[in-house]
Amino acid sequence: MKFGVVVFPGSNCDADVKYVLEEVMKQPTDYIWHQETSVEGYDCIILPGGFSYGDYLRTGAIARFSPIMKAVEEFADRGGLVLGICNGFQILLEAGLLPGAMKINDDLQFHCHYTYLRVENNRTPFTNLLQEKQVIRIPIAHGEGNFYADEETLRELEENGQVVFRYCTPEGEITPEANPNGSVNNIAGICNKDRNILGMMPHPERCAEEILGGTDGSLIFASILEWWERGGKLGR
Amino acid sequence: MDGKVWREMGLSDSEYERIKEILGREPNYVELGMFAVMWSEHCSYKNSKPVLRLFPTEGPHVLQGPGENAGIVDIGDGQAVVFKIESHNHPSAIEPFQGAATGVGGIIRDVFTMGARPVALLNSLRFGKLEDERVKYLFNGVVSGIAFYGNCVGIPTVGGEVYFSKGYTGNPLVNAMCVGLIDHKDIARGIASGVGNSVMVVGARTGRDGIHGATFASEELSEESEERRPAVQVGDPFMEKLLLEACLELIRGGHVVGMQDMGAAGLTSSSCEMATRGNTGMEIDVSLVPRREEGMTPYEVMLSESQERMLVIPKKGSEEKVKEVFARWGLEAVVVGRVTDDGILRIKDGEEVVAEIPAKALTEQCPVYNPAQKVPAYLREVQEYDPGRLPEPEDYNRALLSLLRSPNIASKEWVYRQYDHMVRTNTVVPPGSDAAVIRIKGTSKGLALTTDCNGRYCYLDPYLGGAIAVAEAARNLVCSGARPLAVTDCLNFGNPEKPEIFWQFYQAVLGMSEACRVLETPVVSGNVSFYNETDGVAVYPTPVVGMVGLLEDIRFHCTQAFREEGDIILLLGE
Amino acid sequence: MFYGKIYVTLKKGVLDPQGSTVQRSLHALGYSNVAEVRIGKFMEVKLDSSSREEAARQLDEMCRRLLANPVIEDYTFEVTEV
Amino acid sequence: MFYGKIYVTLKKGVLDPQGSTVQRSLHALGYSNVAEVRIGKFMEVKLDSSSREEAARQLDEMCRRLLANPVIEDYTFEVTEV
Ligand SMILES: Nc1ncnc2c1ncn2[C@@H]1O[C@H](COP(=O)(O)OP(=O)(O)O)[C@@H](O)[C@H]1O
Repeated sequence: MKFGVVVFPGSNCDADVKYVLEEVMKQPTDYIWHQETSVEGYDCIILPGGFSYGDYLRTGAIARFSPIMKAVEEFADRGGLVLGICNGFQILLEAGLLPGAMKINDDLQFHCHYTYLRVENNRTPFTNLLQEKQVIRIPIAHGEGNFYADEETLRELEENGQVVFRYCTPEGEITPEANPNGSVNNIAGICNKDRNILGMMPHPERCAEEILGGTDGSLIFASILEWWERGGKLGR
Repeated sequence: MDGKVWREMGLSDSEYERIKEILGREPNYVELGMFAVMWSEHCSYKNSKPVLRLFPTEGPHVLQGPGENAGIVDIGDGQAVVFKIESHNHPSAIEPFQGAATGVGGIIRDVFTMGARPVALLNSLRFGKLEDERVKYLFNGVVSGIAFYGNCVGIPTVGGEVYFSKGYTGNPLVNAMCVGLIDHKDIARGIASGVGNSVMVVGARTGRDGIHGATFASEELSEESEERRPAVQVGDPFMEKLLLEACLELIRGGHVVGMQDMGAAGLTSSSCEMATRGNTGMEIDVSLVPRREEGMTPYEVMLSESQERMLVIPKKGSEEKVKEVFARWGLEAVVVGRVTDDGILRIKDGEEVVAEIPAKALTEQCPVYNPAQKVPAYLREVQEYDPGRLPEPEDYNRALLSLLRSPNIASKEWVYRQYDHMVRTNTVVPPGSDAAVIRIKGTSKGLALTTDCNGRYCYLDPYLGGAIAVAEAARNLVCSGARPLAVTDCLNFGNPEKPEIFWQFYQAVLGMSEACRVLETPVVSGNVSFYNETDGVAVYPTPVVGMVGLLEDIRFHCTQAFREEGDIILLLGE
Repeated sequence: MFYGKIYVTLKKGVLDPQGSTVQRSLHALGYSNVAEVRIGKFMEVKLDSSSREEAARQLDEMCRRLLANPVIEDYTFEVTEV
Repeated sequence: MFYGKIYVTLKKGVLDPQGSTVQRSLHALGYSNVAEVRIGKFMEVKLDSSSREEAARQLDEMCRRLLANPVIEDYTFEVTEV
């Protein structure tokens, strides 16, 4: 399976994702410069974390106008897999590929630490190796991960099973204390209706190796490979 | 010229005489400004140089000792580690967020100008007591400024220390350290060689920021300093990230002869220091320097401390390549002059020569002082104090709880949670243990990193306190499984013109040197920050030690925490 | 040359973490009479347009496309000639 | 009840990384006629004061103490009764 990691000016988790895909998952992976106009030949596109354009103005607001984003959009329209991690998630929101918006964290602080996530939907290409309600441990690192959507959008997200991850306690309870940033309904990750686009604030690439203190992140990448090996059919 | 002018710029009458002697004439205003910044303590180390020579700086694995943008130590297999620590105390006292942020920005540039990829940041912070509202504001601002800059550039902040003590109330200390990795073949230096080579300014445009920031760092803070506010700059970490990637690409592509950060004293310091190292001269036309503001004078362009800029000497014929690489990262690169053979730094504004100074006059001919020393009167009193006479606590549980409640002992998670300490996915031991440990991808090796100093010990006995700081750093590394390699230091003291302060300084360096010698950890880079005083009262002498150690096999790293129930606990040492 | 002043505010009903934090700090500073604080952006744009109408049209477009996020933000602007 | 509108802007000559980055991206979007962008804050404060003068006095004080950073920022404000 061939992966493409988009590099925007200011991306800084690009090398981290590439390392995991190549060295841990053993998959061919390329960087795609933001000024490219095609994603031809890739099976999954990753928008990595970081601070595209310094996150000045709003996170992801400027990056979404990069030439590559049009190709990513078309690729997603055709059912191609797109994973946005942290800043990548923010870019997907700004581009309108996923609904909602990000606000500054409720306590106005940057948060870098492990969080527990409850898997809300395992019938996606990104989570098929996980159990529903399984609790996984993946770190966050962001200052603006406070997910917001208006009531109607939120209802749709919930009804369509588009909420993929929620911040929870180690026991899997959804509580305000387990919510690091103020996101509505403790939302940590969502997908589109067709489930081929996932945006998540936590960083799975940071916990895909034992030496880094956790391997739950590799379950996301392994799910993508599993889905691909099974013929890439959406498990709806 | 009126004596007021040079005195206002921070030069003494005898220094002015010496300048006249060197030039064989009166300096003009631009030249005087250039001398003033270069001969400030911050740039010239005129009060500290002879003392710093006490440090052991050599060792079998030292590839670059003090004197460059950062020190370099071999770690085998053709790789090396590059590191340095630097203070941003004065700017942070006035504008904590931007002051700390630009401090981080500066130290990152020092490391990547050597050609190294920055892989970790650390810091060492001192504030007054947290009950004070202003202290809270400073603490909060400094921590978020460090987070803002480091997180955005994408270099993990993996460790550091914070202490709160009354002595730092008006004058917080903000020291930032950066560690980078490099292959020997990629080592670049801040040198201007090759007569006729172009001189290029790259990165951000030049504005009126921080003019005379370097002299400002060499004065005590007073009410008036608040008025001098524009000396504080705003950092642009996004620009820095682009600059970092572009510079590393240039160096790896072999397009560069020399490169230097335009830090304190901006274009002036970078040009004369590069020429000095290359035994060359340089001609620069300030009218070609890209600017952010209209109507800037040659004086302002030469002294601006606008951040995120570099001076680059490209290989002959590589100018277009430099521009191309920079353009791809959305950055400007402009030829502003050339390297000459006459040892003169010649500044032109179009056709007009506005300054003409031997480069070495600015760097090597600065007067060196041997300030007087005197044992401080307080010492007798504090050393006579016998802690053994303290009454025994009535309730040990209560005593323990009140200790744990002290911000100096309590968990620092509130701080490091705001730093991205995981980006680059190398952080094996995150903040919260004795030292941070990062792996070196593609090898079995790891680096252990720490910053340490106990200012109170140094106040009580600067010699022992200095030695203890080095020893503590070494212990922290060893406990993490690493062999200590080398040291970078940031010497934070009061006004060196006061004999008592200079005595503290001398003693601390003596103690650190002794410890470095015994532990075979030479000093490869460092920084001196004097004048850390408010209203005449100095901070505790605080010689911060940054130490780097090597783990040959990262699998055998160790952490501080107890692991399993039933494990045996041993106490080592006396 | 025209000068646009743009005000970007959070939509009504969208909670404002910055605003509420500032309000709490104002209370702590003794301004207990502060009933609400909302924090938005104030942008100044200088642009060279053929007419005031053209400048206004462009500013509006910039706001819709980039300067404001319609999901959570509203914007207004004023144009003056300089 | 009074309503204060506060505009906080960067002092002249202070680098505005946000503004220049937004300007560059407006250029990339085709608005090449944009000559300058500066980004500041727009704050709305509702407060219960005895008079308009009192409200203005308090707002001014809040700006100096908390809302603006005098080292790098300037502020202006307007008060209306509501
Ligand atoms: N300013 C800081 N930045 C990053 N990490 C910090 C900072 N201050 C403290 N830490 C981390 O918190 C942990 C405990 O620090 P400290 O209480 O100073 O411990 P110790 O006295 O054992 O050095 C260390 O791992 C240290 O790296």
